Amino acid sequence: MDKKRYTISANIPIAPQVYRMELTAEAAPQLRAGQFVEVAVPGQFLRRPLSVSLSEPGRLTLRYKVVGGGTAALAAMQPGTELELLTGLGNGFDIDACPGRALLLGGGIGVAPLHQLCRDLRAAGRPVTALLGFNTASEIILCDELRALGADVHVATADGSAGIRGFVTDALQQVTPKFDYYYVCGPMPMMRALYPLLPDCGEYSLEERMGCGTGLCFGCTIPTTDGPRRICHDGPVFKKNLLPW
Amino acid sequence: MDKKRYTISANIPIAPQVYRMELTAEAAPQLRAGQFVEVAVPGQFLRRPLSVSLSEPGRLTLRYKVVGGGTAALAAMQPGTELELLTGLGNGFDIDACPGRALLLGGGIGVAPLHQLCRDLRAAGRPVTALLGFNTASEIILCDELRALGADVHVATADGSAGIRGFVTDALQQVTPKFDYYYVCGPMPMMRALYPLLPDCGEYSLEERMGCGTGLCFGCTIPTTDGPRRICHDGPVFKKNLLPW
Amino acid sequence: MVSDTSVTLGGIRLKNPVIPASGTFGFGFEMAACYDLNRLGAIALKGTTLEPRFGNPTPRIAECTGGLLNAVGLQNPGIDALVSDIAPKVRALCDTPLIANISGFAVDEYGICCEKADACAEIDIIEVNISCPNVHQGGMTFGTDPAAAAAVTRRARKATSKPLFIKLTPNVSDIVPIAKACEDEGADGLTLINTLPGMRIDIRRRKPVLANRTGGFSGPALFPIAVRFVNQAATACRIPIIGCGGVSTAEEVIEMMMAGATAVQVGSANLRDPLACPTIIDALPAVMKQLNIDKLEDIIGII
Amino acid sequence: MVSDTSVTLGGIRLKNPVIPASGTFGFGFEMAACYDLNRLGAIALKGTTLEPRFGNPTPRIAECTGGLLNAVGLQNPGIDALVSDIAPKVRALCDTPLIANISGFAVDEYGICCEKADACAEIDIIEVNISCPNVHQGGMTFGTDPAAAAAVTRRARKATSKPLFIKLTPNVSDIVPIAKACEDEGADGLTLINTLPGMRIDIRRRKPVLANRTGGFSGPALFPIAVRFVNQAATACRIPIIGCGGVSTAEEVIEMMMAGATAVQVGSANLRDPLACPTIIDALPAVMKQLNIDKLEDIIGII
Repeated sequence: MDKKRYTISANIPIAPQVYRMELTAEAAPQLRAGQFVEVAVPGQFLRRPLSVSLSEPGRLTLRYKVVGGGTAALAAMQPGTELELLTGLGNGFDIDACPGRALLLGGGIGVAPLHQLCRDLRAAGRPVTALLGFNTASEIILCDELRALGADVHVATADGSAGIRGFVTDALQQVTPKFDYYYVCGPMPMMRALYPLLPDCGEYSLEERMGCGTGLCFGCTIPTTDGPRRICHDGPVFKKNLLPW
Repeated sequence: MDKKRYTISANIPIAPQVYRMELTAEAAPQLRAGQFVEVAVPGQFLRRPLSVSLSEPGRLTLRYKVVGGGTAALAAMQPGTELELLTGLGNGFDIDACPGRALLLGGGIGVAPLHQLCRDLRAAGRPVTALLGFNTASEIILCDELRALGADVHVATADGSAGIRGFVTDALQQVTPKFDYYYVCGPMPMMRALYPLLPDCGEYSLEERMGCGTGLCFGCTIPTTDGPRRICHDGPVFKKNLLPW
Repeated sequence: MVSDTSVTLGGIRLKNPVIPASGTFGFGFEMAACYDLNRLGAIALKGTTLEPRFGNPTPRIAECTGGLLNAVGLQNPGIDALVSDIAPKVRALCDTPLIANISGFAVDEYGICCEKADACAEIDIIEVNISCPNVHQGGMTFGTDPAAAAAVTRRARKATSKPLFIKLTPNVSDIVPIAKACEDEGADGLTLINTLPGMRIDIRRRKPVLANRTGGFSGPALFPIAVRFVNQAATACRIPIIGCGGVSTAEEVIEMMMAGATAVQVGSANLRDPLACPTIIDALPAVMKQLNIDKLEDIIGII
Repeated sequence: MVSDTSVTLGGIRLKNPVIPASGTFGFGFEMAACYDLNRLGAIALKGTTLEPRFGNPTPRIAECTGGLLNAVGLQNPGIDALVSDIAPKVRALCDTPLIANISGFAVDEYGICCEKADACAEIDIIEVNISCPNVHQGGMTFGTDPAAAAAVTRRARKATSKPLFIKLTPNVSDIVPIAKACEDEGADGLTLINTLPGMRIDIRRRKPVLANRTGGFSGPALFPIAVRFVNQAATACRIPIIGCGGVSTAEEVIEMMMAGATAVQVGSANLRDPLACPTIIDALPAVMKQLNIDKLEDIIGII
């Protein structure tokens, strides 16, 4: 855990209610794909947990959706504004767990952390296939970025306005990608639907209302096959065999 | 009562812990000498009541002392910052009550409203003598402004580092100014000390912890010879005969 | 279609559920100079006692995170001045339903005040306050004991046929027996919550900020506590609830109503922003549309 | 001269009065990776029960103005795991006095847990929590009735010769008889306050935010209420008080002590800023100088 002040260098709408925020800080720590940060928002008591979309030397990219007062306040912030962040929170994805071909499955704003995950897997020489689900064409994000990283990207939209009509589960059944390990991040219904369709060799990034984000309050505990676990501290990424779904 | 957003055009330290803040707003209402404003300070629930030091077309000057978290936050604000003010609060000084020579007696930050009072009395053709008391030379403010308006200004300092050694009461006894009406604004001990030394033809500007500043909460009520009165709504200026001291 | 913000309280139709809370709006005269009082759902007048009271010495106010402490101590001109002089003057300013807020130090004082308020044509609703934390006898003590709450309600009910609301204190372990006692004695409704006793200390002067040492804590900080109390009382009782405590936005009005409130009092928000009530009222229709609420009454206790 | 921040609690010397509150600091392992736990005055470990508990379903957290609601529901590995496994591990990380926080659903459960904690060499102080609002039996009910509070204290006192503190709930009309009952039964001190029950509603989904419907409200919003309770208990009792409720600055630590607290627990502040405790501790000496306080113990209950 590291506490640090960052400066907003960009805060741009990239889809309806979805923003890309770039933050810079000297000697900003390198963050692992799948970790999250806790952002102090003036006027809000609790910080806001946001997944790391891309961590680069001195720079941090967040992609977030406006879901309430806190994220609405973030969306209104101008470049130059300073924000205090807790960084390096959570375990992040297990890059080393992937022996060969990687499959990424993401839905909605849950695709955000797949950006860095894809970058790091590619840097490790892993072939990457990505199946991304959205409600409609206007909500599609990150496809270009993942393709630019050399990933084979397939999109599904619930209303069929782009790519495969339907959900990520439909994309999975139509594309039938070859993979040795997989990573899932998206809304709970999507993850629950994918769970029975996928083998043991994979992991899921979970989300829940958090208090502290640092493991202190036990506000985000879930039952696992190995007992209670805090999403913020023991997750947010859990191997499939830990999930008693 | 008028609610309006003002922009800080200047916020300058003029004495230890004392600042002059200039605020501008289009069509800012003209405020009476001795009235006060309630400033909304981010992070504080209640607004901060500050006396009007000078009201000019489109511009408002406040002189305030840092006494707590709210005023400390104000002191840290940069030009360009917007503040929401309630203006036109309180009765203000009674300029018309002065038939001839005016005497102003002020102490510490209580001298702030005497700036506009002096200007308005001079504009009405009244000769003005001002007796101002401070703890020490470095805390002296407003002398030059009042002299520039043509007032005969005498200063007293408790430590004798400038002007008459002692309090405003001492200045009053040494200067023995001729006057037909007087106005007092300063800390309660000073006003209590002046009260028995001065005739009925005068008024006192009082201060108390306020809730709303608009007469709603009855948080700043004092007993008067005519029953309970709210300093924020029925004052802050009271004729001597109303004060049961 | 147009959003319907009207609600019915003790048989009286309010054009909207927003009511300035007693003690945060004086008798309405100050705000009448700022906006048309007819825009308000109703007006809860300043708390009144049998005899005139000066209240507590100053300082009466202490700021806190998310609110303030007040120890005004029921400053008021007395019930006779209210019914003979003040109420008619307020009525001359608006047709808005007027709520007389009655406090006392003995059961009979409540009774006599209610009789006088009952005889006052301009008073539409009587709100009996058994929850004032800033007086050193009576006041809140009536609101912390079901039997005492019942006794005050019984006496007040005898005194008036007008809609009778009892304003309760949050300073109890279990609100249900107290709420039920008031209902059983014929109260037409309940108002909750009043303030929570609190204290601040001036660490430089090493003494309490308030001359009264303690005061009643109110403001946005109280909102989740108020929502809980309103929900408990609304679940236990059949009579309507006026929700009060920390409300400062239209969304919070709706949250309070979903918890079980039929109408909502706005208190401390008036002290920070005297235009709080009309601002909330103006915002209601848009928020209702956003939440697919056509008729505000439909969401009362919906959770 | 150097500021003396040390205080004595139940005969144990603390280098400073700042104690992370139970339930906001886990068992200390997470923060041990961030700073040296020896900097803390003491550590109140996560609430523990006789049997392991998963606690409540999620969502367990709801944000509020100036604080949050939590309905964790006493998730814990049970007293045996605490005394045999966890306490030794924490002791290996620091010499800081450790406070075991005990909850139960029957008097005897409290007793058995206290016996086990008493037998655990690493536990220095036992804090008996009769004020948890998030369990559906026992918990808070023991803290709202003087007789029940006395019964739990009596049983706990029998079980241990270690310093025994009883953690009380603010959810009462009068704290004094409850505080005195604990003192009379031999408690070495009191901790107050625990959280106040509250509720938030998701107005879009039209249901409570918390799976448990209600939760305990904590945070800066509670500070003035906590100061009042601490002052009432400190005035009525001779035993030391640990002040808890909304403290997040060194100035608030001092205000709480002036109200009558001998030590101060920092709770929700840890959840917003995990470095809250060391930050407050580092700020104390400068604030003391500003206020002409040489020895922090000199200001306890000074008002």
